[in-house]
Amino acid sequence: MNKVVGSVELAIEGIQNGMTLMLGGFGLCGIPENSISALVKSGVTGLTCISNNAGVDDFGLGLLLQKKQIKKMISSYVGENDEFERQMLSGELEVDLIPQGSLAARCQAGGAGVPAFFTPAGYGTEVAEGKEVRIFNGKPHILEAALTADFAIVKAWKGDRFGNLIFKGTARNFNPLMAMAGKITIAEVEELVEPGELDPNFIHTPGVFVQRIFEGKNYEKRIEQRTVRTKTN
Amino acid sequence: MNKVVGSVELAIEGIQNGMTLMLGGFGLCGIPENSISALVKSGVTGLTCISNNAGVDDFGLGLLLQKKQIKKMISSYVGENDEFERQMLSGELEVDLIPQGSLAARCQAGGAGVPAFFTPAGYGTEVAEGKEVRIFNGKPHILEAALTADFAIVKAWKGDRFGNLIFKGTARNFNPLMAMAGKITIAEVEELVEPGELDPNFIHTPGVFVQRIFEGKNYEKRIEQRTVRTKTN
Amino acid sequence: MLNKEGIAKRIAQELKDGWYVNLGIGIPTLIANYVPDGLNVVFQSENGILGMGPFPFEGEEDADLINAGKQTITAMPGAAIFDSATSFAMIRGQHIQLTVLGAMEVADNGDIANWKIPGKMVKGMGGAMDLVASADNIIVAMMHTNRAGKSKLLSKCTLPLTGVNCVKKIVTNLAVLDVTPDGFKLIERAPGVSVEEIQNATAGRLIVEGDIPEMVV
Amino acid sequence: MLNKEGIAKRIAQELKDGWYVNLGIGIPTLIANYVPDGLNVVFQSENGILGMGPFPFEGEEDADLINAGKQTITAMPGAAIFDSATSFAMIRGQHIQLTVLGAMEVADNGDIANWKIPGKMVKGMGGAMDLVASADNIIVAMMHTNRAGKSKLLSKCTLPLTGVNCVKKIVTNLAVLDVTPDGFKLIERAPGVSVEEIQNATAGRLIVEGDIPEMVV
Repeated sequence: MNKVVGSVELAIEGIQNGMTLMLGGFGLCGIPENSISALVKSGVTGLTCISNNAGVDDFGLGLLLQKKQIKKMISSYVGENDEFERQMLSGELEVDLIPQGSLAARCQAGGAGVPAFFTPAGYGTEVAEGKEVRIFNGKPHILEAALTADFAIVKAWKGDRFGNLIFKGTARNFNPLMAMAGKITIAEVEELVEPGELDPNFIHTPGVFVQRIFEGKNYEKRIEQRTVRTKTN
Repeated sequence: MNKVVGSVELAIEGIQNGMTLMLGGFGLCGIPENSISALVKSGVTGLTCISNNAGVDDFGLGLLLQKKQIKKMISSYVGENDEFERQMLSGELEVDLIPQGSLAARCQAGGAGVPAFFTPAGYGTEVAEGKEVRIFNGKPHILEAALTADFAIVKAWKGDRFGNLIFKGTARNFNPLMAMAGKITIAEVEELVEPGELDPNFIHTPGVFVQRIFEGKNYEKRIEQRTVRTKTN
Repeated sequence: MLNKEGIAKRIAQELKDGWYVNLGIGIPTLIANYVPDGLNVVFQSENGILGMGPFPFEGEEDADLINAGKQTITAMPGAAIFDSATSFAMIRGQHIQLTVLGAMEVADNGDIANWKIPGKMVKGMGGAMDLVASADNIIVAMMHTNRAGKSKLLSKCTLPLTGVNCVKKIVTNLAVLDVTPDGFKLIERAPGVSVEEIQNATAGRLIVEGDIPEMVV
Repeated sequence: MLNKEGIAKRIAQELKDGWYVNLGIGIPTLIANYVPDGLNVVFQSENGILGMGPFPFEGEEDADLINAGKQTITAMPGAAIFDSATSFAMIRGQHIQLTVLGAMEVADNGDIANWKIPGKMVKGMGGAMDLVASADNIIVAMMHTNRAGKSKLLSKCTLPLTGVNCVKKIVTNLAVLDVTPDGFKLIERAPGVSVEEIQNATAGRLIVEGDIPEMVV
């Protein structure tokens, strides 16, 4: 059992024009930087990207947007990105906006073999248009469908050769859910370790969900909103 | 924020005749031993217990069955318990058998505010009787409803005053799911620690799901099937 | 009249010991600065943390520790970190006692609109639709009128909705109002603001019963 | 004819490198003892572990480390432990490449009955219904006939079903059979067992095409 691939190029092998990808991360936190760069270089196009956000102009998924490699974004929030805005308003880019909790639950459901579930989120709004409504305990809910992807690409803190992953801080976010929902799941990690080095009790993503793993290089881990306080004496 | 209660008697305060309880554990592994003993002493009766198993004759939920405190069991597997069998065959005890994965998912859904979801498990069997069937991707699924409980009682390895819990080994099982689904969730732990002692990255059950916590005493942690191998030279 | 800090201070008075609270971006974020002494409140950020602490000291920022506004934060002792599905399980499952968020419009039946202006760039609803559809206790923090001077408390929202029949209380620069089956019920006036000023600034049904006290902030 | 160990050995030949496998109680459990050398297979137990290892040495049993049969086990290096919902997410989401379980009856359309005998004490289905409804690749390990000598390979199950149209392959003491749209297709005979013996012991539709090789165990 060795899921390690020798390079990021090998990791993304098989990602073809028109495919659906899931990409972990919240804002620029916990995004698969190496894989995104390799996708840009590969020139693959017509992608549908499921990702909570769409990066910023010059980082994250913004890099794929700049090269017009993305046909459609499925996200919950896409601000802070001028090129995104331009493509969306011009109609070049399709955008499907989904409530954040529903997005998370739909990825999890996709990975868990649950094809659909009811949620109260979005009832009475345009998100509910065309969706079945049913009342449970006096409260209206809408039926949401599972999401899956040809490839899921996630970023973890540490991972082992079996694909077991652990995440650090809020860089966890959507990564474990998307890892479950990819037909093929690629994990890039800051540190690749041997099986047995990660405590079995504290694995965030069991290796069964991961098909390819590699140690990424030169993580920039850019901070989107640097907020600090000053020490007072 | 201090959820610590001073005794197991205070922990189970408010559990009344006829209530629905969830109890964590798989077989005798990871069961809330102290709370079960206190329930036996309390004499509370007419309980509906949601638990994967029903203990053995003289341990776990078997102790509550001996005293006829349970009206109904909702479980996936109830073997290895003569008194259970007697009460079930005589009609004293109602039994609702649920596929194990559906039981787990129904508890999780109950805790997560998802009132119902589709699963393939049980389609075409008596489990599907009276349930809505719908085909997704060519495969029939049945609609299963969320489960919740008046009280959920779970057993963890360590927990802090805020109710954050970690579990050890396969004693995790249903405990984190049931912790989510109790209107009031009681956690008994082998070791109670101060907030900050558990690494925030590796909390299994965030404290928000737990209302009461206490350090249990004299854990027997009985082994149901002691299987070993012998060392060969 | 209150400024943004004043609105945050007033809402902070609604906090109760032991509550888990989700604060939206903008005015709600300021509430964390005004938690009454002795009250233990745990802040959740929906990107996956319970026990969010203040901003880090300069030089101690961690790119892997942000809030839902993408700001660098710290974790308090006893914090817990989790994935987005677990985070919204807490929200949808009503384990969070209070949600405070901003709004563009609130209707007198509790409908809220805060995510989309037709014809303008749509950034998305983020977690707002999950939060308002799920929470039992939702307070809206906003200015009573928009920049054009028009009321944001309406009989019916004109913008695309974020959620229906969900807002329980509104704290504005002018007043505290409860959303009742009969409309907005005036609870308190902001310092120096008259009932008439509030009536003039409120387009939806407004209930004024008896003397309306001035709030103490 | 094969004994239980023989059935396990034969099924072990179906394993492929890198597979995640769930083994049911009884004969399936024995398969772990016969994994071909050089093959890396990870065993899942549905109570919440991937990378289940052999039984512990005497004195090293851990009450907090059991399998779904409630037996004390060990964890292999690289194991992962998780809750029951995650465990069945793996199963339902088809992340497990092979499920092997026992059966009381299998029908020639792939239906399986293995959890309930009317009039007898019902112990419950445990995880069996989730496993058979979800897995793409299900092998049944069982004796060809029951204790009364009656065939367990039927045209239609007589006992309450565990799942429908799900069994892909059956390995018995007499034969290896694939479940096809036209019925049970005989693939291999057990050592010393004739096609006639298999025909006599099979009540459902049986397809015998060409020479049927004897299995090598």
